[in-house]
Amino acid sequence: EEIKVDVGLDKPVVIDTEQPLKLALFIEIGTNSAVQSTITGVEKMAAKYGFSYDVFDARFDVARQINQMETALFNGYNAWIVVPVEGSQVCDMVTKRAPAENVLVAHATGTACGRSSMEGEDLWSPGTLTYVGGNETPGAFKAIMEKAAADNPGRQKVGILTGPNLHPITVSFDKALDEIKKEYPDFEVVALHRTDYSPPDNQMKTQTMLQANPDLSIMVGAYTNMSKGAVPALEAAGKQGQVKVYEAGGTEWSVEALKSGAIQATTGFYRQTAAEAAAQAILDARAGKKVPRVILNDGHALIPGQEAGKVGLVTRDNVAQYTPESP
Amino acid sequence: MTDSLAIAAQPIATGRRHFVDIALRYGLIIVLVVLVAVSQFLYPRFLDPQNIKNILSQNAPLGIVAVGMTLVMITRGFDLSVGASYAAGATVFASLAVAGWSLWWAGAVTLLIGLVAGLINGTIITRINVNPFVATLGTTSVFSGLALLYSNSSPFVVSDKTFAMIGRGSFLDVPISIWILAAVLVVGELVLARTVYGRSLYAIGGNDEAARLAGLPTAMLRTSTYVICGVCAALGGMIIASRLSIGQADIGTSMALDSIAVVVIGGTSLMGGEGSVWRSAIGLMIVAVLTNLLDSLAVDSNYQLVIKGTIVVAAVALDAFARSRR
Amino acid sequence: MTDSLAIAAQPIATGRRHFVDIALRYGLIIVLVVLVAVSQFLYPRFLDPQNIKNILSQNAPLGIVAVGMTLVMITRGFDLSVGASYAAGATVFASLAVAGWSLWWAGAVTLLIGLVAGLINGTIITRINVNPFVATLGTTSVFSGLALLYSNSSPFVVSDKTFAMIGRGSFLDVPISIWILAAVLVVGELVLARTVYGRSLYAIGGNDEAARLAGLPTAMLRTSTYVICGVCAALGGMIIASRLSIGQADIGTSMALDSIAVVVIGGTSLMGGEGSVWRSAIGLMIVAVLTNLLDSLAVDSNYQLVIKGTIVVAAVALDAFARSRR
Amino acid sequence: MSTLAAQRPPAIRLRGVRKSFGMVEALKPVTLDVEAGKIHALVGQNGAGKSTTLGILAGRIAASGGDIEIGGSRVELGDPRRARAAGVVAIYQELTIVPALSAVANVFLGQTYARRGLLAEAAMRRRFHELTARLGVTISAEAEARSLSVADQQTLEILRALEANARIILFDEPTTALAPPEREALFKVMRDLRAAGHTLIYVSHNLDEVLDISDAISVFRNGRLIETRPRPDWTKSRLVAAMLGEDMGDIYHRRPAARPLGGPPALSVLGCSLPGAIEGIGFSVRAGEVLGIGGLVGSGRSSLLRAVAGLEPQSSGSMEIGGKAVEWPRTPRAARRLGIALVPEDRKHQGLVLGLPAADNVTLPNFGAVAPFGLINNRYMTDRSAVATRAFGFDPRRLAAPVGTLSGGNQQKVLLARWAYERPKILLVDEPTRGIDVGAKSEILNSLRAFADQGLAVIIVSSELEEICALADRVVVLAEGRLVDHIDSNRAELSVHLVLNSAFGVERHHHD
Ligand SMILES: Nc1ncnc2c1ncn2[C@@H]1O[C@H](COP(=O)(O)OP(=O)(O)OP(=O)(O)O)[C@@H](O)[C@H]1O
Ligand SMILES: Nc1ncnc2c1ncn2[C@@H]1O[C@H](COP(=O)(O)OP(=O)(O)OP(=O)(O)O)[C@@H](O)[C@H]1O
Ligand SMILES: [Mg+2]
Ligand SMILES: [Mg+2]
Repeated sequence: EEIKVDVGLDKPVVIDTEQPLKLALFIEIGTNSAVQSTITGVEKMAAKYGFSYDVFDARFDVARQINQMETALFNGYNAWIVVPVEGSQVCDMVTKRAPAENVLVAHATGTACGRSSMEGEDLWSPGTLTYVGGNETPGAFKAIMEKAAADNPGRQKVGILTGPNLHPITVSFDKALDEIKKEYPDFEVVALHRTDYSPPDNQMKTQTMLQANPDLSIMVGAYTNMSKGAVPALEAAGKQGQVKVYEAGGTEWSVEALKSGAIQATTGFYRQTAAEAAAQAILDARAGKKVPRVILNDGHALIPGQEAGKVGLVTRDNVAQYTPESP
Repeated sequence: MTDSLAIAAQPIATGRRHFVDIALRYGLIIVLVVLVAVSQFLYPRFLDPQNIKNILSQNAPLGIVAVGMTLVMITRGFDLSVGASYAAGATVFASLAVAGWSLWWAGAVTLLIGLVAGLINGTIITRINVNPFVATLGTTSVFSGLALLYSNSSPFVVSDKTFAMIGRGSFLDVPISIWILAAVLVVGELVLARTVYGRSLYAIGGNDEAARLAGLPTAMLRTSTYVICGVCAALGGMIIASRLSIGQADIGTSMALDSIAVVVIGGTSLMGGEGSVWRSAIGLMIVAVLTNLLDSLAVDSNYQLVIKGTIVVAAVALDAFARSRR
Repeated sequence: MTDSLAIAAQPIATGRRHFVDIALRYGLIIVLVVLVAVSQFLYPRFLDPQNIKNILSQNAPLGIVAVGMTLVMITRGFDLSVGASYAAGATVFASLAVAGWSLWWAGAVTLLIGLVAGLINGTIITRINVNPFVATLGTTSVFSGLALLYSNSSPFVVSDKTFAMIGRGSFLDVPISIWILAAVLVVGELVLARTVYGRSLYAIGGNDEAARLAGLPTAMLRTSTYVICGVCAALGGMIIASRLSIGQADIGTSMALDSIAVVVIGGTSLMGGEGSVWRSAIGLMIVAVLTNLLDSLAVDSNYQLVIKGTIVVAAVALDAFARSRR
Repeated sequence: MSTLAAQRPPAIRLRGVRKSFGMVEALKPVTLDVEAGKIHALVGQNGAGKSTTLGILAGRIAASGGDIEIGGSRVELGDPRRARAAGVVAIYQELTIVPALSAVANVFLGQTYARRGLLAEAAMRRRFHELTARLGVTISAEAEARSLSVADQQTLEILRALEANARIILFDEPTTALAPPEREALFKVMRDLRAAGHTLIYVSHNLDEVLDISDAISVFRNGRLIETRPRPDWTKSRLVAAMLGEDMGDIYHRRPAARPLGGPPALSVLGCSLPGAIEGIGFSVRAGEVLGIGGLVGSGRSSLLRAVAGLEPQSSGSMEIGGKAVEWPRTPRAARRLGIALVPEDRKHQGLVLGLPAADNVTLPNFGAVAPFGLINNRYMTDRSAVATRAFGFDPRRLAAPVGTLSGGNQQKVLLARWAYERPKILLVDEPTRGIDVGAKSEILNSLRAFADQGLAVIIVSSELEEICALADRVVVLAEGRLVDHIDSNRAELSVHLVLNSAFGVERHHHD
C-alpha cells in the first residue's frame, strides 16, 4: 500500500508501507556532547518502535555530509533525520534529491537553505517533512541577550564569543546580536571574537578580551563550549562574579556552572527530545497522519514559567527544575 | 670492452628489474584490488555502477587537486593553500554566476584566479626563497581571508539550472565531473611521463642543483607546478560549487591534508623526485573506497577513524615493503 | 702545507662568520622585536605583565609540542599525530582525575601514553619504513578514534580544585604553565645544542646514510624523537586539561599544523639537519604576539587572516633573505 | 697551422676574474687565455681554485669580479643557462646525477629529444647506445642512476657533456672513478673532440695523464694562477715544483710493512656473496697488513667492501675476527661492533654530513669521547679532531667550517681522519685518494700505512692501481664478481701490469 505525504512540493513523497522504516541520522560532529544527545533521542525511539537506524557523522565537513547523503540515497534509507553541518550546502540534497527518491526528511535542530536566521514557519524548508527545534534560532539567542540586558541595567561593556563565519549557529547568533545592539544602546559590545568552538580557543580569546577591556562586565557565548573556556579564564584573572557570563546550550556542565555561580543564565537545549519528536513525526507521516511543518514544542519538560514552544531560560533560580539533555 | 660482468649480468638484472618493477606497481594496485574485493564481499552493492559513479564523482575535486599536488610534490614542493584556492574558486564561480555571467566567462575567470594564486605561491617560494610550508600556510590564510571578505562571509546561492551541470550533469550516462577527473588524470599522467616538461620536474625534484647546472630554468618550472596546482584547485572548487549550486568561502579546510595524503599514500615521496599521477590515482581510490565502504556499512565514526588509520598505514607499509625488496 | 689560502683567511672568516651568525640570529629576532614594538604602539597594554603572562601561558602547550616537533623535524621527520596525542593526553589525564587518581599517578600514566604513541609512530616510520607523513596521518586517525571511544565522545569534567593547578596555578607570581614551558625550552635547547644525543640528531637529519655508516643507531635515535614528541604532546594536553578542568577528545585539531608552522617559521627546514629550539621559541613568539595583538585590537577575523598570513610570510622571507646573504 | 691558430682569438679569455666566498678569497684575480681547439689542463693542490675557475666558466658560481670573453666577445655568466648559450658545458667534480632518473634520462638532462614536447625515448636510447659505444662502456639504459656505481655515474656525466657537443667542454677530474680502459677511451674521445675543433679544459691530479694529453698547462696555487706554459715546457717534476713550490719525489714509492707479518688473521671472510654483484669471495687480512683489492670497474670491489661493512643486508658469508667465528654483519652498526669501519667511495652521499662542521664529521662515530657526562665539549672536540686531521695535512683552523664548503680533497681528508679519531680494528677504504692532489695523496697513502703499522688491518680498493701496488702487502684481484687471483708481496713482480693481467684474464678466457 502507498501513502502520499505532502512535503510542499508538486510531487508528494510516496511511502511504500511494505518497506520497514530504515532511518539515517546525519549529525554534524559526533564528538560534541550536544550532538550525542541527538543520537540518544533516536536510539530511544528506535528501541521503543523497533526500527533500524544508522548514524552518519560528518565531522564538521559539509562535503563529507553530502557524500554520506548520496551514499544513503543509494543504500535505500527511506527517512532521514538531518542536523546539517551547514544548511545552504545541503539544501539541494534535503529539499530536492531526497524527496525525489521518496525519502522523508526531518530536521532536528539546524535548518537548511539559509534559513538559520529565520523564525517560526520559515524555519521549515519546502521538500522536507518537518523542522523540530527553535532553541538555536535568532529568537533563542536574543532571549538570552535580553536576559543579560535586563539583569544588568545601565551601561554595560559586553564581550561576545561566537563561532566561525558562515556557521549556521553563528549566523543566527549574529542576527540576534545585531537586533540587540539596536534595541539596547546601553549594551555596548566592546569585543567580538570568532572562535572554533573549542574550549581552549575560547579560554585564550577570553583572556585577551579581559586584558584589552579591564572594565568588561558581561560575556555572552553562543554555546556551552564558549563558557567552558571563558569561566576558567575569568577564574584565573580573578574576575568571577565581576564579569557575568551568559550562554546558550544548557548542558550538564552549564547546570553545574549555574549552581556554582560561574554563569548567570543559559538556554535550554533539547536535542534529545527534538530528535525524538523528529522520529515521531516520521513515524506519524508514515502512518498517514498529518505532521506540522514546524515543531517548536518538541515535548521536553518545561521549566516553570516557560511557555511551550518558546525558549526556556535557565537561571540559578530555576535550575533545579531543568533537566539537561547533553552532558 | 670493460664491464664484462655487467654485460653478463645484464639479462638477469633486467629480468629481475622488470619483475621488481611489476611487483612495485602491483604492490599498491594489489592493495586496492584486495580492498575492492573485501568491499564487495562485505557490501554486495559496492560494485553497482551507481555506487562506482557516486564514489568517483564525490572524489572528483579531491582527485583533480591531487594531480596538481603530485606535480608540486615531485619537485619537492608542498602546497597547503589548495584548500583556500578551492574555496575561492567555488565562491568566485558561484558569485559570477549569480551576477549573471555566462558560465564560460565565469569559469575562465575562476581558473585565472587559481592561476594567480599559484603564481603568488610560486613566486614567494622560488624567488624569495621562503620554505613552501610557511609560504603556502601564509597564503592559505591570505586567500581565505580575501575570499571571505569578497563574499562578505555569506554563501552565493545559484538558482540557474545550467550552473549545476558541471557538478551534476551526465554525458553518455557518466557524470561530467567524472569525465573531467578522467581528463585531468590522463593529461597529468601523460605530461609527467611523456613530456619534456614532466621529465624536467623529476630532475628538479631529484636533484635541483643538477637540473640547474644542466641548464633547466628551475625556478620557472617550480613556479609552474604551483600555478597548475592552483588552477586544479580552482577547477575542483568550480565542480563542488556546481554540484551544490552554492559557493561559499569556508569550505575546503581539509583539502590540503587530504590531497597531500592521497599523493603520499600513492607513494610519492615528500622528498621529491619520484611519484606519478597514476600512483596518486590509486591513492585516491584507496581512500575513496575505504570511505565509501565504511559509510555504506554505517560503521560508527570513532571506529571508522581507527579502521581507516590502520588500513592506510598498512597499505603504505606494504607498498614500502614491496619497494624495499628490490 | 695545503690550503694556505684558507689559513690566511681564517681569522677574518671567523670574525665574519660570527657577524653573519649574529645577523642570522637577529634576522628573526629583529622581526620579533619590531613586532613587539609595533604591538605596544598600537595597543598600549601590550607589555603589561599580565598580558605577557597571558600570551606565554596560553601558548605553553603549543610551545611544548613545538619543542618535540623541532627534534622530529631536525631528523627530517614529521609528526601530524601530536594533535591526537595532545587530545588523548587531556582526556586521559582528566578521566583519571575524575576517577580519583592522585595527580602524580594520573600525570605519569598520561605521559606514558604519549610515550607509547610516539613509540608506535617511531616504529612504523623507522622499522616498517612508512613515510612519516602517512604514518602519522594514520596514527592521528587511530589515536583520536581510540581517545573518542575511551571517552565515549563526552568530556570529563574535573571538579577537584588541585587539578587546575598546573594550568592555572602560579609560582613566584608566574603561572606554572610558563615555568613548565620555560623548563621544556631550556632542556630542549641544551639537549640539542650540547649533548651527544642532540648532535647525533643533526647528523642523522643532515645525512642519515653517513650517520648510519659511522655506526650511529639511526633508527633508534629517530624513534626517540617521536617518543619525545609524543610525551611533549601529552604534557601539553595535561596543561590544557588542567587549565579548563575539562578533558575532551575533540581538541587539538590544529595542533599539528600550528606546531609545525612555529618550528618552520623559526627557520628549521623540512629537509632536516638544521634548526634549534631557540629558533622555534622565536617562531612561537612571533605567532603568539601577532595573535594577541590582532585579538586585543578585536580586528575582524577575515582581516586577521589576511594580515597574519602576510606578516608570517614576510617575516620568514626576511629571515630567508638574511640567511642567503651569508 | 700554428700561425693560423695564433691568429684566431682565444676560445676563453679571463681578465682579473676572482671569487670570494664571504671573506675567503678562493680565487685571486686570474688572467688566462685558452687557445681554441686545444686541451688546456689546470693543475694544483686541493683547494687551489681549479674547480672555482671552472665553476665560474660554467656559470655555476658567479664571479666576484673580472671580465670573461668567450669566442672573442664579452659574456656575463653566473647562470648555467647563459654559459650553455655561450657554448660552455661542464663535467663537475661533485657528481650531478639525478638519482631517481634512469641512465638515459640523466644523460639527456636539459637536452631532451622531443617532438612537440613529447619525449622521443627511442631516439634518446639509440643515441645513448652510440655514446656508450664511443666511450666503450656498457651501462644499462634504463637502470636508475642511484643503482649505478660511482664510475658509471661519472660516465653518465661525461656522456652528458659529449651529447651537449658544446664548443667548450670543461672536465673537472673526470677520470677519478674510472679504470684504465675507460680512461683510455675517454682520452681518445677528448682527442677526437680536439680534432673536431672543440676547446677542452681538463682538471686532474694525475700529472702523467695531464702531460700525456694536454697542449697547455696552467698551475694554480693558493687561489692564484702561478703560470701557464705550453706542454713541451713542462716536465712532471717542474709541474710538482710549481704546484708545491718544492720537489715532491716519487709519491708511489713502495711502502713495506714496518714489521714482519704474523699471527692469526684479524679478519677472514669466506664465501662472501651478494646476489647480482659478487659470489663466493674469500680472503683474510692480518693486523698490520694492507690488503689491496684490484680489479676493473664493476668487478665487485665496492660491493665486497660494502658487504663486509654491513651495508648489504642481502649479502651472505662467514666471517672470523681474530680467529673467532662471528655472525655475518647485516647492519653497519653490527660491523662497527666487530671493529670494522668503512670509508665509502661516495663521500657526499654516504660519508659526510655536509651541513655540519668538519670537527663534527671527524668525531661523528663517537661524540661520547668528547662529551664528558654526555655534554659535548667543543674544545675537546676541536682538539681531538685536530690531532686526527693533522696526520692528513688538514689545516685545523678549518675544523669549524661546514664540511660542504671544503674542497673535494679536504673533504676526503676529513673522512679519513674520522677513523684516526675512532680507531677500528679493520679499516676498509674505497677509493681513498679520489680527487686528492699529489702532495696530499702521498700523505694519505702514508697515513694508511701508518694505520697498519699501528696494528690495524687495512683493506684498500683503488682504481689507481699504482697506489695499490705501492701500498699493499698482498693483493687479491676480482673480476666479474669473483676472486681470480691472489698476489703476494713476496712475488717481486707485484705491479700494475700483473694486476691488470689477472683482471683481464677472465675476460680473455671468455673471448677465447
Ligand atoms: N661554497 C663555498 N663556500 C666557502 N668556501 C668555498 C666554497 N666553495 C669553495 N670554497 C673554497 O674555495 C677554495 C677553492 O676551492 P676549489 O674547489 O676551487 O679547489 P680545487 O682546486 O678544485 O681543489 P680540489 O683539487 O680539492 O678539488 C677552497 O679553499 C674551498 O674551501
Ligand atoms: N645491490 C646490488 N644489486 C644489484 N647489483 C648491484 C648491487 N650493488 C652493485 N651492483 C652491481 O654490481 C656490480 C659491481 O659493483 P661494484 O660497485 O662493487 O664494482 P666496483 O668494482 O667497486 O666498481 P667501481 O670501481 O665502479 O666502484 C656493478 O655492475 C653494480 O652495478
Ligand atoms: Mg676541485
Ligand atoms: Mg667501487
